[in-house]
Amino acid sequence: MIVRIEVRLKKGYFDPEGEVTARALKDLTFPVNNVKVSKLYTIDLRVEKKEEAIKIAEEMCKKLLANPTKDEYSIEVLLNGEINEKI
Amino acid sequence: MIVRIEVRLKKGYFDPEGEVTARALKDLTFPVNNVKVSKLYTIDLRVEKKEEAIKIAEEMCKKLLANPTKDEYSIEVLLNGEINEKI
Amino acid sequence: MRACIARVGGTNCDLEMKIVLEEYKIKAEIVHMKRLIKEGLRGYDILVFPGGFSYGDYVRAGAIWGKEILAKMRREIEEFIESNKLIIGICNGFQVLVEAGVLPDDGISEVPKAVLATNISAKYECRWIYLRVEDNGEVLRVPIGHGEGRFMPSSNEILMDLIKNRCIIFRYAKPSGELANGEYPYNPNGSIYDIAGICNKKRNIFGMMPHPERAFFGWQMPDNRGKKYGDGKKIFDMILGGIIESHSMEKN
Amino acid sequence: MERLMRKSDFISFFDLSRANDEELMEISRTLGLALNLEEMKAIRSHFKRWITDVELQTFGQTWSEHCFHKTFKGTIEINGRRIDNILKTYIAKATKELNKSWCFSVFEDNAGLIEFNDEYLIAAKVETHNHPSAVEPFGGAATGIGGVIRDILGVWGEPIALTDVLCFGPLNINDVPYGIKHPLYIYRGVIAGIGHYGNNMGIPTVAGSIIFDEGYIGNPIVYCGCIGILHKSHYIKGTRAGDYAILIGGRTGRDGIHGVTFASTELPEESDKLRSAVQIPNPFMEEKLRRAIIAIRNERLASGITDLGGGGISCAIGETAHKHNLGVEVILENVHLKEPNMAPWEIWISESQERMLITVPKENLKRTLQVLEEEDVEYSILGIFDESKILRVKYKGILVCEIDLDFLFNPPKVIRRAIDVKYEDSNYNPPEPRDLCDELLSLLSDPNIKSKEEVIRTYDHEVRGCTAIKPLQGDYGGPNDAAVIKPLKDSWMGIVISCGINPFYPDPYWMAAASIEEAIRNNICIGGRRIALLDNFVWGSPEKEDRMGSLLKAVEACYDFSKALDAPFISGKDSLYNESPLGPIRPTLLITGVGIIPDVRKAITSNLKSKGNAIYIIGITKNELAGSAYFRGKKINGGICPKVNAELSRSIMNRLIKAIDEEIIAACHDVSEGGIGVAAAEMLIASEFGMIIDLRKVPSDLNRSDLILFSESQSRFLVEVKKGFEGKFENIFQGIPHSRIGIVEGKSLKIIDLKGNILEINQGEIRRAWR
Ligand SMILES: Nc1ncnc2c1ncn2[C@@H]1O[C@H](COP(=O)(O)OP(=O)(O)O)[C@@H](O)[C@H]1O
Ligand SMILES: [Mg+2]
Repeated sequence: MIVRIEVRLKKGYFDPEGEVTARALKDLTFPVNNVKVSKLYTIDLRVEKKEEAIKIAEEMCKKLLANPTKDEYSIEVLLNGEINEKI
Repeated sequence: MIVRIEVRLKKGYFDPEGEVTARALKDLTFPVNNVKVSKLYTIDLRVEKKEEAIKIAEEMCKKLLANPTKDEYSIEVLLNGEINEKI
Repeated sequence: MRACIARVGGTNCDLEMKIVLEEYKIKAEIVHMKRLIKEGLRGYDILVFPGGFSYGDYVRAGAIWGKEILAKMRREIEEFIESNKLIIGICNGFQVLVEAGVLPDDGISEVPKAVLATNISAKYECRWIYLRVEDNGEVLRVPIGHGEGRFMPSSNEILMDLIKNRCIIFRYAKPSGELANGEYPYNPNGSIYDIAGICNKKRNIFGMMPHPERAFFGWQMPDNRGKKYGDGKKIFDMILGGIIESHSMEKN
Repeated sequence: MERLMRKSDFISFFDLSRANDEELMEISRTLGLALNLEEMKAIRSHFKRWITDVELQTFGQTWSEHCFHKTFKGTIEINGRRIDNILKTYIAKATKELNKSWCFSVFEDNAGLIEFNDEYLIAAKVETHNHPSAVEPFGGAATGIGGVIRDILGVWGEPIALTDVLCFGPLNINDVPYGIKHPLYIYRGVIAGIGHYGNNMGIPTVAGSIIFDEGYIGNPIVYCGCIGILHKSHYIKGTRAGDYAILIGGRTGRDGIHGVTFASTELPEESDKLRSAVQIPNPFMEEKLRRAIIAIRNERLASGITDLGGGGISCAIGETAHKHNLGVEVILENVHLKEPNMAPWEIWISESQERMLITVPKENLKRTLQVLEEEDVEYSILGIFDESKILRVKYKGILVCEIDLDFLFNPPKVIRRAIDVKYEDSNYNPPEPRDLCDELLSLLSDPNIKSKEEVIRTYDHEVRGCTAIKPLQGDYGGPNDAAVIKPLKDSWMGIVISCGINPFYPDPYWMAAASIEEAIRNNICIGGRRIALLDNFVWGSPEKEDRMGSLLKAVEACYDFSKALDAPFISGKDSLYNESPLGPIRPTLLITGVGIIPDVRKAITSNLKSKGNAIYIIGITKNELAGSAYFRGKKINGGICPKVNAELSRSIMNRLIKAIDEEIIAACHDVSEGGIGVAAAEMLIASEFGMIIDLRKVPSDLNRSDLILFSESQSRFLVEVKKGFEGKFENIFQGIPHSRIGIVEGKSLKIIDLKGNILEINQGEIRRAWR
């Protein structure tokens, strides 16, 4: 089962990477207001059930991928059809 | 208009960061087969139309965000309802 | 002879580069990109993109600066190359040249033909490595310091061209001079074909991941510190040799 | 509390005069001031009017432990005795009495300043960033580096080298209590953070150390140090009335609000709730800031500079005005912000990173702003200094703060109580082991002794091209005792940077003595001399008598050994309140040594150089193994604590420098953790040679091979002497315990034990165990 976890800075935190990227894009004359950069983990899990996958994904966020002090995350489970497209 | 651009390694390319993350997750006894790490840019564009946003997003990928040697990308335009949730 | 050492926010190996060029009696100036865009490259014989973390290395190492050059100085750079002047990119500077499409190529390619990808170890690595100079088989010790140094051409043909045209100038090796053959840590980042540095066909654009400017003087080397010069000097002799010669000929 | 409070659009007023004790403390708590009752009362009696939140916050910041060092500057009561200001009474006093002409400015500025040569100064500072790193390891450690770099910029120094000393819980423990992050998570984050910031800034990270112990599970330590260089004429501190106060660098946001009061209290159980204390590092911004400051310095445009650390604008501007006997009027809405709608008090005390304050005379304003624009550095003109000695702050035309600076900088003295803390030596020894080689190999692979190469390689230690002696020696990354930086192009002189840290020695006094000696010893090994010291205390809550007692002992040792070893303190910092649900931190003192060497080409490394050279030990090996790596490995708590004989130590070190200058030394390594055994093995790692040593020849009254091999007696060195110079060497060390114990030969470490048996470990085994 494939889960996709996005880890991003919580609202209110300043994102230097987003800021520099926004400025670079503006410099290249793109009509950009602002940019936020986050990380996306596409993880192949050895589990069968969707609920279980979500539970494990949450655990992974808490234990390693995100720091709840500054990060928030969202979890998505890919259905079979989407796998080919995304992986 | 908000676009979300995922830049990830092309299929078949070795992803060191994914590899290291997979190892760390396995160390924590998670049932992980493998991990891919990609970057997600959430960009607020000063345009009105969806088609235009997609065109600009593609341009941004070509001109800065992706290196075609190793990267591929996918673009998603957020509908109004999703904005609050994701930004 | 005048050299321009270009910089933007995040550049940081400019000073040591200046010291090295001055050893060759070259007048070296450190110039901010803003000024360069305004004033152009006229008057310079050498253009250096030094190491560092230009624009924080956000997006990809060297990408933002590389694309900025493409967007704002393309003609200037093309003319510079055409008039046989010298461009050197070291570490982040090499990444910039690749992202700008300046290397590997002979002009500027619209789409980069290679990339310096994340090291296989997924870590920043600072270590002294052994380089084999492809021209003469000499083995030199110089340090590297980078997290994204895995050279990957975008196709096999590009690699073949590089080999055929003898554009691969430095390769990672073992102390014996035998090639690293991908073996860590001799090849510290997993570069294809142990590539550490390349040049263009005309041999006036050089890019490399190792830092010869940190191994220029004997005292900078890990051992044999009593000698006046270190192994890095040999690399600069080789790169600067051509232009210094042609320059003094012009003058005569 | 409501009855004492009035709110306007963006500001709250409090009537302290009607507040009872409980209400005073409620206000202190609710506003996050961390002020105690006595301090609140002092404020109450000073103000005859309603006081604003901006003012209260100013006191909260300026009077915090972090900004004011209340404990170090307070009064300590012990056994009926009172000691005032232990910083002055012990640490600074040694410096004063040593009275070195080369100490240029000490305990004054953001960093200590000593002469490098006639023209140049060295700036040095070491900070801690423990609490933030416990909550968000990556950001906490990175901003620790960012902060200490700004301390150097804050004395107009060009930062040229970084150090990091880290203490973590054991990486392999299973479970940690709720609310505490696993040591492995902290370790990875901290190391990535330090590398990220230092590498990005292009400043080499050249020295440090990593310690693992259960005592650091709840409270990790992150020490960050920075060394800088400047010309004497660059050092300008002369802010005058009429000068502009300009805030430069990153924008001000809500990040890091109350970081100071956070660092001055214990970590609450759910540290995750403290999100405002988390800062996102932005080295790219700081790199630009550094360029701008160095340009302003070189053109001598400014009259003063200081960093924004704890307490944000409030502390930086208040201190600057106070130091120069001035007042200032600040226009707070001028500050460039990350986010709109910040309350004035938030802007005032925010600890957003990558900001500095410069003061600029009117005639230089235009050029200064031009430099800032050229370097892409944002700025805001905060206000103008005046003669009033009053700190005035206006926000949108309204006066929101008016404080008499003399009152602000004279907080009520705190009184702390202490009890005597001392370790009783016991003469316990473990049963003699069967195989010394196994013991040695297991010590070499002890996480505290083992190579830290995996970490060190992720830090750029070569950038700037000034690193003459590197943290790792040769292809196998052997250990060196100190790093050497060659800061000037036209001089062979170098700066020698070393550390000493021995938190395991059970007696606080001797622990501190050993740390001081180790820092000096490491420096001397390379050829460093004229050594200056920096102290960094990381202790538990000073409000508890035992913690205060051991702190006092350690501070006493600082005075005694700084004097006796002729090495003045020039700067330092304390981080107190390191307590977690698991209890207090293991009291930890880091000593950083900064020496000089006349010619970097003559610096000595620790790897064996050539076959046939004699190996000497200098110093006496005693039964001193309490807290040693050997005893800890065997889980033994007793033993005799290693002590320092200052007179012997000093005379050994003076002679060693003489021998180094006579160029008769091929290699030198100090004997510390793991004793002679580990020191000898380490000399093989980066060498192509081995050695044989005879324990029967080691000056010692011990009668057991294992104790001789692993004793951690201080003031000892293993030295490889160049062939033919043995006589000269022995002459230099006449009257000092020393002995020729072996020779460089073969490719293994051979040890002859007290019974005459030859034990052998080959080089490969040593490297495998250690790396
Ligand atoms: N415990 C200490 N030991 C030695 N010096 C100290 C100690 N605490 C503070 N100092 C010195 O006092 C001076 C001012 O300290 P401080 O205001 O804390 O500086 P900063 O806030 O820039 O770190 C500095 O030179 C600092 O090194
Ligand atoms: Mg400071």
